[in-house]
Amino acid sequence: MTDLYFYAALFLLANMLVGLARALRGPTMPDRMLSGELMGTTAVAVLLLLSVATDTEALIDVALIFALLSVLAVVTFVRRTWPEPGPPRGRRWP
Amino acid sequence: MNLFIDGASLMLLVLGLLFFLSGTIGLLRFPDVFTRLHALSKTDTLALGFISASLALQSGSLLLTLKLLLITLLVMVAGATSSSLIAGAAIARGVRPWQR
Amino acid sequence: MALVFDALLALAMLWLAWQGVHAQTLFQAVVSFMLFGLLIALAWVRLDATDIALAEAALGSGVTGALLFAALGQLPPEPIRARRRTRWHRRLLALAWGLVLLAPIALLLYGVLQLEGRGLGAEVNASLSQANIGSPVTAVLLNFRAIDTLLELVVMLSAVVVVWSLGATAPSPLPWLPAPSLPALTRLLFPVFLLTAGYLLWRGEHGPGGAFPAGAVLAAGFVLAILSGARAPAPDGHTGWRLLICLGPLAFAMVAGGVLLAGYVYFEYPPRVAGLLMIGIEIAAGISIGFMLTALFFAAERDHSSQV
Amino acid sequence: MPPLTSETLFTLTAVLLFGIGAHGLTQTRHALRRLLALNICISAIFLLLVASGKHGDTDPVPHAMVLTGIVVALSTTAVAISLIVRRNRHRRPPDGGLHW
Repeated sequence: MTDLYFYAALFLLANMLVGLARALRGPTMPDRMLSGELMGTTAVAVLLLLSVATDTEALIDVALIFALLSVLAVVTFVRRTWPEPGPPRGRRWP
Repeated sequence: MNLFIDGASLMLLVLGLLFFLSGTIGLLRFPDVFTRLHALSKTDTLALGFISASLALQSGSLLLTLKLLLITLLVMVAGATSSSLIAGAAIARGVRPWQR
Repeated sequence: MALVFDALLALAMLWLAWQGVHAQTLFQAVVSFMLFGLLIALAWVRLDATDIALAEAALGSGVTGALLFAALGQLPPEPIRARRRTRWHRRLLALAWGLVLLAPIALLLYGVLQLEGRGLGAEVNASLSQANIGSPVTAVLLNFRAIDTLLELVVMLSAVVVVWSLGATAPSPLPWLPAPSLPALTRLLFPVFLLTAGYLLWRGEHGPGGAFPAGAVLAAGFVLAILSGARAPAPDGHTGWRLLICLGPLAFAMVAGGVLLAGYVYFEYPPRVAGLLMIGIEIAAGISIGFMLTALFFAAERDHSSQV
Repeated sequence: MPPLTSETLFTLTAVLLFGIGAHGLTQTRHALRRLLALNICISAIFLLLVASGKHGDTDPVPHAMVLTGIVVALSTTAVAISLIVRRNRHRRPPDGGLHW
């Protein structure tokens, strides 16, 4: 069973690296952020699987930190890197 | 009974992996940021839920199960909010949604 | 099997590092660098260094990434001149230099791989009982090499002082809050951040954890709260902030001086209270690291209490 | 020749990473890129320290050193970022210019 978890982690790592192509291609900034989101969630899953595969409970704490701090990146991006110019005035999205 | 739990756990694990795969395919193949968001955030959250459910079935310790539950809930809440933030920011900065 | 995983990880790290330097735009470079930090945390996990993985996830990838993102919002677009392609003879020269430098590096690498050291693990484990603490890494940080950790706190404190003395550059942007979901998220998550920081402090005694990851999680909570509209006094020049920021180094130095007055050697904890003293230092350090990191994040902004 | 294990692999990776960082440090112009390159160099050194020093059971001393190093690197990065921001402040176009 533990071998199986390791294979699953390997599959997820490969999956995550394929998803990196979106960070490379873009084209807009939120697209690249999305790729980061994918990697964050997948890293949490990889850590959970590795924690069971290698029987190290502390890895769950690392996963917890990843899950918590992934919000920080997105919020900083939205509020500081790519902030809106102001409240939308009369612009109605179709 | 044990066999049943093992089988369920295995099934959940495979489901989780498949959902992760479909999220990545959506991220790569969909035409604009909003559709990609839609593909990615839902499937990945669900996939993580499946995987931690699969692990929780095998864990046998209450603390571990609670931690897995906490992480899943965190990712769920954080994923949903950050998707809506990214989409809102994209609209406010004038990214046009894809139209056929 | 494990080797396939590691090789894939290593290749991805190399590629992201390259992207982190040479990507087309600054934003791409910063995103790649953050993802590089994420992968290197996985590499620490593969090397059985869970402590470092924890610190890397919290500080190296999380807080550094947020600092870089915040800086990007204040930087002008990169001038085209900076991205100009270099001339061919300069490339040739660089290649030659690289080859010249490669020889000693290869030699050193060969030497490193031949090393037959056994490390200090046995010694540390042998004296762990004297330290009255369960985790070997925490014992090294807070007992055997405590002065390093004190100076590390002082380094961070001086970083805060330097950044403050440079003065603010911009008023905090954005009075307008984009989404109602953000304050709701913060109200929901802030207790979780506090709880996790406390848990990591408690874990640090007998496993991976400790003041630095805990402080980073605390800081992430504060930054999230302020970015989503919570009112806080500007860190620069506020007495309460200054006190909280100095708390960790002060407590540490007072313990070190106190044992000196009590007739021990500098930083030699009396065995009966060693565990207690270290927990006290850990808590004080964790709190002040949290406030220091928050101060570093908001240092460039003039005042975010009146706006936001 | 030492056997190809995970430790050897990561030692090799660390050397290559340092090469990438050093190359970036000398071959890029923008200060932020140089800062990122410097940080990659620092990470490479940490990786080398832990990966090459790992023989069998884990050794807490390099781990503690690297933990200290991460914090110092973070502090210097924060100072460098604020210097870079201050140096480029007056070059910012008035419209915000949020399109790198």
